[in-house]
Amino acid sequence: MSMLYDEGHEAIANESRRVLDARMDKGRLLRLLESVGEYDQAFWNTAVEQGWSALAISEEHDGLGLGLVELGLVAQAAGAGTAGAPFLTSTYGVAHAIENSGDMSAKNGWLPRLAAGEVLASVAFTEGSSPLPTQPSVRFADGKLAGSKDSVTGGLKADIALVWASIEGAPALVLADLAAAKRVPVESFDNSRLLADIDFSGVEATLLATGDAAQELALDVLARMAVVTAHEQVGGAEALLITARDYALTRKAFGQPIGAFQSVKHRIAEMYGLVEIARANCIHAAASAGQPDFLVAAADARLSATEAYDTAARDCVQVHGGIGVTWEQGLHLHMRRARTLAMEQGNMLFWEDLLVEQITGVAA
Amino acid sequence: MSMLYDEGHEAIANESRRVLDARMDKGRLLRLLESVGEYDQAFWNTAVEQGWSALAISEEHDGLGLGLVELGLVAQAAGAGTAGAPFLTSTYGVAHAIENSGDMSAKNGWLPRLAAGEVLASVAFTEGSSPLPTQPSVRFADGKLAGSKDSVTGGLKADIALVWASIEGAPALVLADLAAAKRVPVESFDNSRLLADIDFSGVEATLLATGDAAQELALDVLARMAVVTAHEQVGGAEALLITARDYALTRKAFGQPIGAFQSVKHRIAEMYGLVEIARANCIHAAASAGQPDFLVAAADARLSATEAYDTAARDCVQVHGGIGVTWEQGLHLHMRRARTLAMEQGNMLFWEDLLVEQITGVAA
Amino acid sequence: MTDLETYRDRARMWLESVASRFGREARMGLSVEEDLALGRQYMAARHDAGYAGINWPAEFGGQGLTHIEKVAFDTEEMAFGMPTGYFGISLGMPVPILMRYGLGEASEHIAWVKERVLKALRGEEIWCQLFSEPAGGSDLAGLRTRAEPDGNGWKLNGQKLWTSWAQYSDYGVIVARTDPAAAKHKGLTYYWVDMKAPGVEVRPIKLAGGDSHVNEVFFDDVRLEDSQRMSPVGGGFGVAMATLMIERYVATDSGGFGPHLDLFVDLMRKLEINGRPALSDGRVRSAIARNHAMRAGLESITTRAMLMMQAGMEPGPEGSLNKLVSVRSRQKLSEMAIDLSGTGGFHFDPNAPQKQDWGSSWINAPTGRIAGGADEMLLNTIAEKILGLPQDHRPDKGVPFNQIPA
Amino acid sequence: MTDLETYRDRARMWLESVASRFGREARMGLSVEEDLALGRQYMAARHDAGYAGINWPAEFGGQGLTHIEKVAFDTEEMAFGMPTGYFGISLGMPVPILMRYGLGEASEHIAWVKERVLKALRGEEIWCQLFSEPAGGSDLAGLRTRAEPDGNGWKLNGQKLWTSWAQYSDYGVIVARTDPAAAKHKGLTYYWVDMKAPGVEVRPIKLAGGDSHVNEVFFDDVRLEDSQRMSPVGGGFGVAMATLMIERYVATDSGGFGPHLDLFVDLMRKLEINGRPALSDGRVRSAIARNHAMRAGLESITTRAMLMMQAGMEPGPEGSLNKLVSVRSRQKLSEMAIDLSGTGGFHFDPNAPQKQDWGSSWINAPTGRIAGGADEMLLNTIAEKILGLPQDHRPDKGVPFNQIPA
Repeated sequence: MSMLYDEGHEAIANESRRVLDARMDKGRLLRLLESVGEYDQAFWNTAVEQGWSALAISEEHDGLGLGLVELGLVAQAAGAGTAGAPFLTSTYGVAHAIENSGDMSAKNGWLPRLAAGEVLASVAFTEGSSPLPTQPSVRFADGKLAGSKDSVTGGLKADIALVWASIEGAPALVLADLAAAKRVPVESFDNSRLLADIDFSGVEATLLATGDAAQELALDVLARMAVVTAHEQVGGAEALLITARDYALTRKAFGQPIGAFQSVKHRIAEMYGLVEIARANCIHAAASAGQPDFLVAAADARLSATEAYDTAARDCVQVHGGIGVTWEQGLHLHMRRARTLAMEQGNMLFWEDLLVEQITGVAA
Repeated sequence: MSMLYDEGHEAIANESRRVLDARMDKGRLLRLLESVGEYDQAFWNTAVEQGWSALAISEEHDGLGLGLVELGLVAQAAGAGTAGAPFLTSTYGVAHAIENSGDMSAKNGWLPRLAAGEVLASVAFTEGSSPLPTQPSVRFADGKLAGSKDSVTGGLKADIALVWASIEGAPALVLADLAAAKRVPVESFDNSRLLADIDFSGVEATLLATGDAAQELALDVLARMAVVTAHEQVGGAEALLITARDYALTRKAFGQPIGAFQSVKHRIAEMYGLVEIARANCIHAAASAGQPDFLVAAADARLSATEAYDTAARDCVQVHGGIGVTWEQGLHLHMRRARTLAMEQGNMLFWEDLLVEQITGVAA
Repeated sequence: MTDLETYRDRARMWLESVASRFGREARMGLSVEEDLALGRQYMAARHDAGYAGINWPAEFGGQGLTHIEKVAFDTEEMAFGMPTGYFGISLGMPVPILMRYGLGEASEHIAWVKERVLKALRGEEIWCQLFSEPAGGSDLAGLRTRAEPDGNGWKLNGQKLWTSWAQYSDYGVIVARTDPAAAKHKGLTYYWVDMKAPGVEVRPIKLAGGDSHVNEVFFDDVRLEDSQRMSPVGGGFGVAMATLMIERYVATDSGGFGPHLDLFVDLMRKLEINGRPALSDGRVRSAIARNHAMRAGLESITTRAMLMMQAGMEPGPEGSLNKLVSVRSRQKLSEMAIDLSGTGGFHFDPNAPQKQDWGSSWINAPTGRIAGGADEMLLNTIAEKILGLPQDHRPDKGVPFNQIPA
Repeated sequence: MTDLETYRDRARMWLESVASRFGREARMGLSVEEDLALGRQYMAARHDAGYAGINWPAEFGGQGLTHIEKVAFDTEEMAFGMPTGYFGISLGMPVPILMRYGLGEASEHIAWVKERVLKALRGEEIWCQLFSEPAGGSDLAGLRTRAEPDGNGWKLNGQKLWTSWAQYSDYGVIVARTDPAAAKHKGLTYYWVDMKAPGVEVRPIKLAGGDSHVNEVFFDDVRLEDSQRMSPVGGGFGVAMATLMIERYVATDSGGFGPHLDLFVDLMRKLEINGRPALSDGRVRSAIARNHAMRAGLESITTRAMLMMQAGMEPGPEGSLNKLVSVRSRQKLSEMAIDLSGTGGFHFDPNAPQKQDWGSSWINAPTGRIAGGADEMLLNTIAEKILGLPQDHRPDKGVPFNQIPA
């Protein structure tokens, strides 16, 4: 489905950009890279204060009753400042799963607290290289989980996790209380993502869906989170495009601004093309949520936004030359975030295969 | 194996380039594109007169007893002028198969006549998209063949064909006399290749090898032809590189030679890189014939030379702008030949898979 | 159902009703001349049916509707392969420019213009656009064709190149240099010219794919009345730019004017790679997925541009990405389709339509990457006009044209 | 077995004999300072064993052999991960330049130079190369550091940037501007400078990957004797170019100074893609095959260059392709290795060696694409020096330096 942003959307976009411009601090983000177990608390406080945690939760559960389009705009602003780590996307994914499960007590118990930002949630689907393994090794029985998931985003501080598990061989979506989970921090190139290897053995959990229903809901959650991430990637890519453009206008070499050299000029023009194509796919995907072609639209957005952010990270640094690879200048914040977002919600091969299966019916 | 060209090699390279520069005629090649069933007789006469048809055939069979390195140099000169169509490569492939079969009468009967250029030979291995199908549909029994091969290069005028067939389920390499074969011309974008759909039903043939021996010999023949083709591709790519460079130096736009614009300048520099990498792989592969790593070296040459020629064809036309797409200017001769050579001896996916199987032991 | 959807449906119904007479099948095997004759009949039928000049004023024989209906009809029509190619440029740029700059004051002249417009709409007359020149390439303002004062009119001498359909054209619009001593952008004037006038010679140019729709056009002392002048003397570059700007909103094609991605998928369904179905090969899946994502993005850009126009807003500049991105990718996708077809990939029909046939799409792709703005020019435009990056070094800037070294 | 092969074998045997003391394992977990100390020990041992200054004259403590033996030893040594990094630039450019341009006439000065060279060979002293500046970037001749006449010597003021290992250096070679009124290439002079002299301040710069081997260096009224001058006054650019030319024949790496392709294959053996072995996926096979073909080509170029040198011929210019092509591909291959590793791909150790670890290879790849000639500069060099294409527009050419707008 195609749509144009209305004044309400523009307001959300401008306000979130304004607030984050005012509150984000490169120095703080650089420090976070070097400490394992810390995340950008200041961003999350802002997200809660601004109601971003409640944005896509239904009004009956104390949310704002908005959707993927609006959350996407916030994610885009967050992506521009390499903010958002790591709960903006995962909280939405978990809330969406709970809203769409039949479990009233889970809804009433968790949604208001997720909306209020009192509870931090993460999503534990991936095992190894599979974002959604057909036979999850984590097992659920008698209200308890067994097994573990590695490098779970947000896992170090999350209170609850939406876990992709198996119940007597069938897939299951369960909601786990992480209070009793054993977690080992993972040192990564983007430490504020709070990655953790989580051992769920003996952890209590609630069953949200099983079998085909679980499969369908899990795929919907993954695709929706991929669309939020794609908006984040577009925000990051656009920020890099502007940074590269501005640098090319001011930096001089051989007696003229480097932007006058076609190698620089065309590189930046190509970046623009990737950003606009990805942006158009993101808007279309966000507006298509819940419709039959949503998975295809999500895959289009995911593929083009990842290509845009990765290319912009490579090329913006290249345009900057030496200064672009210094720690203080901080372009590597985008380089690192681009890599993180390319991996979270599944790598490109997974999405290429999913897209082709959707449009041809042929599995990989 | 690595090697340097000696004076003898330089002499072959210069002489073949000199003779072809003098005798090739763009107008003739353009006319050939528009007539089905004709080929560049003038080139073949030159090839025979210069002894190129005898180059790689052993001296005991009236050849010059040289090898792939020398033939490669001739192929490179032919490629530069989009000459060589289509028997330079196939005659070598067939002769090599006969030389390496145990069949004395075939050797004595065919090799001297192939060396003398009295007999035209083509290679009929491919079926559909597979350059060397595991179960060839063409069957050999009681000295006769059954079945057909499509789009056989040189098939319209060849006197004999080396055919990849099966004998009681096992692969077989047979030599067929095409006098009695039914041939239907194929209209292609490069008509001087003399493509034909050949119906072998009832055609008499001699068995050269069966089973693993046939498999091994056929793969060796295919790899050797791929290395000759790679030299042809490097010759073509290098000619396009020089043409683009010269045009960029003389053609002016906005008051300066277009070669002063980095988009043009860097495009041509990238072409140079592709050509030199492919050339180095070709020399290494030609010198490695008969050695354990030959298949890997042939695949390296095949992949890099195809990339070089395809890219050079695209980019040289692009550098020329409007004039580059006219019929008379003739750059499309290279565009068409690049496509033909990318397909003959098997497409890139086949060679990527073959290379990876060789170095990892894992089949596709 | 919105009015637009109703309009679109009615259009499709009419197109289906005439498809058997004018559509793809009816055109199979026709010579260019026969196909052009059929095209003229189709244009007349289209005008009678009320689908010609959709967004043109009624007084000129148009329908007085908006650009939205026009794009909607064009999109539907594209699917039928109607013989409209010969009239695309004529009705796309020269005739609209004639309506805008060619009227003048004299009423009999206005009547004459209206007659031209009507005949062009009905395919009875064709107009061409005489801009590019041998020395010019991407540099329009570098043109050398001269118009010198000649009594109360002008005398035209010079040569144009890459003029599409000139061999079938009755009239053309042309930019000529009237002041060689002025800076190159300043010394140009814009005229219309009678292609049948004495001194006009048209020579078709054969292209790499084998067809000859473009031409060289020579002008030898061709007489122009001053009433044929469509710009102030020395003000021709502006009108030329206006002509080219019109191209911007012409219906785009995310397939780069080559085959639809579905045709690639259909082809792959039939093929094998090393004994396995092509569609299950990661390289093929990657090509399909990446092209799908790219094309979907371009289509969303176009759809949103239309929604903005419906809402009375100016669409964003990202519309200018379409040709650059789509044609470039079409070239490589066509190569892949041919290569993976194996023995079948060698088959070639020089007259096959580019939008159905991979061989034809491949051989004509370079023309697509050059005609109507080469890739490099489009990248420059994006960089300079949209992103505000500096122009390339331009030694010719502000220099009198006759002092720029050739 | 040829002499070269014998030499190579003996070298490998020696390297194996000391690997446990100095090699990759021995270095694990060492701080930079500890690693540097170990490196100094290794350099001394290497000199004692007769593998230092292999192609340098014996009178300077070298072995008096040819470039062939040097490259052979370097290639063997590379496999052991010895702590030589700190001395690479020192022995690569500044010290050879000192031998070539720094001798002068005075015998006591010659003795002093020989002492410096010997100490550098044994790792007791380190030299750095002070070329790049904040304003400079790829434009060496745009440097602003000034050397003004000061009695019988010079007074140095200004700032250098990206100076590798300056924080550990005893001496450096430097280019400074002595005539701001001359054209930018003409007003430069070349000196050596004592890095411990008063007025020299070194500030390490932390890079994206977290390490700090490059520095800012500030010069505040630093005194230079005229005997420290290594070029004619105003003739510094030529010596600077000679310094950079030396880099050309430094041992190349078809892996772009990242992990060997075998490590990528080993990783893929362990991974699955959508339930199937990664090695059987067409996309993975394509990446392996294309990188193999590219690297094999670069290696054949290098091997043939060595054969030519053995045969006393000048190798072709294609050697200059190596860094451009290999580092660029390494960047994307590293991204792919990380992404396909799934949950394992997030693990990151900022101190892991670039040639073994994909994360480290990826994060440092951009530095590789910029240091020692950015991609764009290398493409210009190929286009201009090898293919004879025109230089870019250079508004600064021939203009007095102090009249070029900053």
